[in-house]
Amino acid sequence: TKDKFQVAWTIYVGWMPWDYAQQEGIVSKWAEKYGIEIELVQVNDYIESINQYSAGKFDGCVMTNMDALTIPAASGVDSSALIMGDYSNGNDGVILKNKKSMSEVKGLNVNLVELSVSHYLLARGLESVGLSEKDVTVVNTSDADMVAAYSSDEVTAMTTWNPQLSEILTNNKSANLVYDSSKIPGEIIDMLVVNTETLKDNPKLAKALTGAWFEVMSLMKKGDTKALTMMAEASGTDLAGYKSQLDSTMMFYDPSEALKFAQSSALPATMKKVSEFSFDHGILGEGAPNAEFIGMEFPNGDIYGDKKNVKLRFIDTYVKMAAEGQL
Amino acid sequence: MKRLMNLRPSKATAFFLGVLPFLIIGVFYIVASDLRLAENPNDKLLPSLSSFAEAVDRMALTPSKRTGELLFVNDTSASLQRLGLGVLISAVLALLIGIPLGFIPFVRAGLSPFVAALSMVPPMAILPILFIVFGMGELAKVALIVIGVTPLLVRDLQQRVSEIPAEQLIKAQTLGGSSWTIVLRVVLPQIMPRLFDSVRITLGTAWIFLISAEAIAATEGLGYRIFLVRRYMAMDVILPYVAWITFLAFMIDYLLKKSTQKLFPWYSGAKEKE
Amino acid sequence: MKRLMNLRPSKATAFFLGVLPFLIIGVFYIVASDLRLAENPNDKLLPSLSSFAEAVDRMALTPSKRTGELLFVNDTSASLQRLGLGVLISAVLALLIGIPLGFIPFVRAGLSPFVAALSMVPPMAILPILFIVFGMGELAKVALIVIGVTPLLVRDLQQRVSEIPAEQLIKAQTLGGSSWTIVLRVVLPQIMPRLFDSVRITLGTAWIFLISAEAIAATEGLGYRIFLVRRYMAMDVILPYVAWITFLAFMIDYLLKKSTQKLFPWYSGAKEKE
Amino acid sequence: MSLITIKNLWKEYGDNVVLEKLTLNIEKGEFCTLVGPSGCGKTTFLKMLLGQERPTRGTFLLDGEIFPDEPSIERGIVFQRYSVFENLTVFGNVMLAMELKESKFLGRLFGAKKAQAKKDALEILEAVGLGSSVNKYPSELSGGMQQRLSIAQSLVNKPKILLLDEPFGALDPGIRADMHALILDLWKKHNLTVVMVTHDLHESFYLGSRLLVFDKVREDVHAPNRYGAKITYDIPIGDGETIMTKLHQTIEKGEK
Amino acid sequence: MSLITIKNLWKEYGDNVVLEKLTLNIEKGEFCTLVGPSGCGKTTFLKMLLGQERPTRGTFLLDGEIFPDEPSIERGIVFQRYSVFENLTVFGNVMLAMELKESKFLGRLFGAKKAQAKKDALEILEAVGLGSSVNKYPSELSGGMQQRLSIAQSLVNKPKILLLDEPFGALDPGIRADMHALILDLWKKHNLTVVMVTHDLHESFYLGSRLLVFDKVREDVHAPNRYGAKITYDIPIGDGETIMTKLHQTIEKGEK
Ligand SMILES: Nc1ncnc2c1ncn2[C@@H]1O[C@H](COP(=O)(O)OP(=O)(O)OP(=O)(O)O)[C@@H](O)[C@H]1O
Ligand SMILES: Nc1ncnc2c1ncn2[C@@H]1O[C@H](COP(=O)(O)OP(=O)(O)OP(=O)(O)O)[C@@H](O)[C@H]1O
Ligand SMILES: [Mg+2]
Ligand SMILES: [Mg+2]
Repeated sequence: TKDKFQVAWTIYVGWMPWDYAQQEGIVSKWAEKYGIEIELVQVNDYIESINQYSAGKFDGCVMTNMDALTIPAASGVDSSALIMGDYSNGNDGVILKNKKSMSEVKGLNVNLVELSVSHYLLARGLESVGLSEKDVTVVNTSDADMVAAYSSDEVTAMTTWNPQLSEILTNNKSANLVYDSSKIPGEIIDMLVVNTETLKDNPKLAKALTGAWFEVMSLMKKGDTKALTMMAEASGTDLAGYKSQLDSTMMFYDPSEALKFAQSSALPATMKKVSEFSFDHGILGEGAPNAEFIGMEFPNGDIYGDKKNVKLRFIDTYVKMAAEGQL
Repeated sequence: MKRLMNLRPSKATAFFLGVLPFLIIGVFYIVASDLRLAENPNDKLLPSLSSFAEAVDRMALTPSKRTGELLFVNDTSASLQRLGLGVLISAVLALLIGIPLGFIPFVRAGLSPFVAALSMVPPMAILPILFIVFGMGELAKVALIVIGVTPLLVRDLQQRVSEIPAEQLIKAQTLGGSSWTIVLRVVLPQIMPRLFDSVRITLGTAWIFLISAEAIAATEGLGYRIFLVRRYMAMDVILPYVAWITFLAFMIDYLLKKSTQKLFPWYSGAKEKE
Repeated sequence: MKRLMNLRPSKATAFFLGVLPFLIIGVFYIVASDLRLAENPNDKLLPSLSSFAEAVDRMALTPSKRTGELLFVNDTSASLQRLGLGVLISAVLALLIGIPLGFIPFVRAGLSPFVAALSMVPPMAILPILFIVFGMGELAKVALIVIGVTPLLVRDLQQRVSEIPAEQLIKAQTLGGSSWTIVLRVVLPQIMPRLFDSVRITLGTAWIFLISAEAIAATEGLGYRIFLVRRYMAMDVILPYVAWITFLAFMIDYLLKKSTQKLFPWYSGAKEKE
Repeated sequence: MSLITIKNLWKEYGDNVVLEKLTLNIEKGEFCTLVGPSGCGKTTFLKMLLGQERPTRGTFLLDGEIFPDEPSIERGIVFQRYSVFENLTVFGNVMLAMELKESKFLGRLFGAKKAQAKKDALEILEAVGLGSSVNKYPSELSGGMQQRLSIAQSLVNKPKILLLDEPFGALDPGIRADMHALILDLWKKHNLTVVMVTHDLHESFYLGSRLLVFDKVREDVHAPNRYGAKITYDIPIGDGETIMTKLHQTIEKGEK
Repeated sequence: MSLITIKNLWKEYGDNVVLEKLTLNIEKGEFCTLVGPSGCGKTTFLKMLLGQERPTRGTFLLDGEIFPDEPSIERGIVFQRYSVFENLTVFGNVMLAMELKESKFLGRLFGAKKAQAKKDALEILEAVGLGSSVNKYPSELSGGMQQRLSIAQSLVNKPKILLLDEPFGALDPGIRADMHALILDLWKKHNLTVVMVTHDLHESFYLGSRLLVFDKVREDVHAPNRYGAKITYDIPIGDGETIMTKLHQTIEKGEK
């Protein structure tokens, strides 16, 4: 077994606590407690961080539920969702320019990061008004350029996440939010994923990470201004900006909330939808014959899909320990 | 024994030696890929050769379910059009700016520092402004290439124009040429093959900008596909695409070289340069 | 009236003309910015000059609350270190590969096609592999620069080495030189200033790769900062950063030119080339 | 009136006095050869005749008028190198001369004018002995042939004065002799006025009808640029003398 | 035994026969000058002497041994151009010669060896008249001075044979005369064996102790490469004749 671990994180409202935990020595404090070393590595390119995790460069990585299924799991890397820290509750949204309802999206070009949660959100939004993806044209657009892209005349519809989303909405009178993730609560989940094998060999890693995470959570719950300011600054905005992003994020400040979410029956249902969406878009891997090709295991032991090919496991072991104060 | 510098390989040896590094890389790849796949058969980083074959079959030979077109052909033609258009516009601009810049002292005084400064601006960093000015469509992608490549070409052409021997320009004047006819009959024809050379040199940069532009906003194109499938780490698609881009770049370079020789038989520069 | 091509501006006129385009752009910017801000005071695309002042004050003159350091100074030194290291490694590699490639027929036969092919591979497209090989740390950023720049330098140096007049190499042999001592005493010293020239030419490319690398994995650096604030379209930070990058590129170019003249007084190439 | 009138002419570059107080007239039909040590200002003098440089002070007239201050069609030039356009064939080079002269907008001729120009071009090429190389590019020509072409190019526009700056300096001795014969022949046939700079005393005697020797008469070792060159000899070379005598004299002096 | 022994030597490039059935011996201390029309193979012959090219057939011996087939220290060379290293000063150029000869690993000398080399370098530079320019770079030298430097560089290593390929072809006549004096002086003083290619018949007579004329004797108009050049004249030039006589003869022939 090893005692040095690397976990990748990316700048995003729900993952900024990791930066604070690293900067303030909370991570190393917890790591020390368990006699290991943990380094949190900041990677700017979100996809690159997951790719590197899938290729084995990192022991853990932050990602959404959908990407966890389509990248590491589809690459055959058995992964465990250690902490589901929050779900998007308005952090992702569909914007139309000068149009007010979701159904008006029909026939438009929609700029979004293709095959990402934005794509999924759009699909759910279209579904909600009886349309399908065939009724729009998706234009792959890099997330960093969304704000600038919106000002261009060609762009009439867009799906993106925060901070770009609120940036666009506050600065453009023409922008109307017609659908957002608060309509599909709990379907876009931000989580920390750890390699299952590493986890099995090193439960200490999971304990330290979970401990550190919920220590920061308790600070945030108290509204610790210093902590929040640091997170704001690291994500390139100010306190007010960061707080408004938090408003549309359903953070699980208490381990018990996180535990409840992990054990809820909504989770398997969500993952089924995500799996089907992914299969429809050919991102479950080329060998995938159907949406059940990749097996997913849930905290209650249920398995969705192929039992012999379980590659994504949602676990509650360590969150439960946190809730029970055993860390 | 002769000095190493004086030893020349025979044609056969040269061929063998030339192929060798490619073979080594190939073998190296296969071994590395096998090792990774033995550990995790679903590993996507270094796919096996058969996965490549499948990916190529899927992308190049099977019509897409969504549009009924061959993705690979679509991507290639979209990218080549953008590249071609971008480079063409850059070349024309470079002629229009570079010749006066090298030829007319007043223009040089006015624009030379500005062009020099402009050529240092990293275009990627001012994308938002470019989007506003050029929109998000095809124009923007072509514009990014133009903005990235033109300053390089202009500076090279300016240099080349000012390298035309003063004797020739004086001679042309004694033959009755005006500034305009001298540009038309002396400077332009002499600079054309140099432009081809410059284009060949900057083509690598043009590709970088093309791929970046397609990564920003697109629905097809080689760069688009690479960035899209990166979302599920489909190296079985990415690597053949990279090989294909490399091959295309090679071919374009070769064609430009050949056309320079064909179009400008008097110009030996093209030959010397390779 | 003289022909346009024969008219030369006086020094004062030349200076004025040289400054003019910058002024025009400046005025143009202020007008455009005012128009946009009049319409929407929150517009972020073209901030007013006072917003620049604030941003510069915030980034360059006020210590960060998070780390207590001056962001701007940190970013600059991080980027320059990466750039410097990347270019330095590339230059050394280019010498180590380019000289044998141009000088030893056997090496040329073996590596020339391979290097040519390699120089056509767009590094951005194989990022996942590069990051696996080089990790995600400082090494990776430097490596991206090295991978992007070295093939260009190698090809240029190879060309330059093979341009050394055969007479000189024969002469050196008649003086008793071996392949090795000829490289050491004839080829290397003659190629050094050319290397400086090549580095100057490829510096633009090096910046592009640096900024790309920093956008992918970094926690500080000029490219990182631009990437970070781009999501908010904070042009009040981006534009001063771009101006600063342009200025730095200009200065590095100037310094390299001057050092070439200083270090290689016998080499007139540096002068002719500008 | 003389073709070229020069009185009290000075040429300085900043502090560097190149030519000092030159006074001479050149008549129509003369073949002036200019010799002198390196750096004494021969090329500078030619540049002034060409209009590329202006004298600092003094009278400088062409046909009684002030010299046009940039190169113009009255004054043809042949340089030592780079004198032909390498992107054009031999024929194209000569055509270019006429096209630049006559077509002010496109620099190209069409129709009847083109046909006429074509005839003239082939004629002059025949005259300089390039009749059989019309379709070759300069890079396929020897140095001597290139200089022939350059001469043809200048002559086809019938300049008042033909200026030559060491036109044969880069040629081999054998070829040089051919060129001498050619230029003398053309000079006589077309009644040209020629000013030619050369390094070769043989050549200057053999070709010229008048020899001008430039030299610095005063020299200040501490400030070598303080004084300029003057014309130290201005020798008319009669046709009566045989070439051999001239040559022997020259060699005797040179060999001493 | 002769220094150089050549018997029945042929040189062909593919189908192109350049030299045909050459037979000659060159003795130590001779000053052979080579003349002949352009393209007849003079440079090719020199290249074989240098080891840059090998004969296709025939005996080709140096001191009775087969010629080393690449350039080596026994044979010094001076080319028409690019003969000095422009990144080194005059002094550095001569030092380089000795350093390349004696230091096999670093190509540099240190300590006592260096001091000795320095002395030798200054001595030879004095001998070729560059004593006052030791710290200049080649670009600051005139063409003649560069050729002096190149000669000094070759001589300092005391080669058995000194090869010269039109070494003075690019120089002005005045400077050329100086160089002639210099090379004759060095030849006598150091008892050199010299083989020199030239285009200039004057030069070849004036300098050489033996004149070799290369020429194609048979010519096939349809296949100009079918036959190679041979030695058509091999004239020993005695010292008895005065230079002037030789010169007059030459000129008379040339002018005819
Ligand atoms: N543009 C210039 N600016 C300053 N000085 C110049 C310029 N052109 C020539 N000179 C100086 O004028 C002097 C004469 O130069 P010029 O070229 O006329 O000599 P030359 O007689 O033609 O010499 P050569 O025989 O070597 O060709 C030289 O001292 C030269 O340095
Ligand atoms: N490497 C080569 N390959 C093929 N042919 C060659 C090569 N080198 C020389 N030749 C041919 O050999 C012949 C003799 O060339 P060489 O250079 O020896 O002539 P030269 O007598 O030195 O002429 P010049 O007086 O012009 O210098 C020419 O016909 C030339 O084309
Ligand atoms: Mg001159
Ligand atoms: Mg020769």
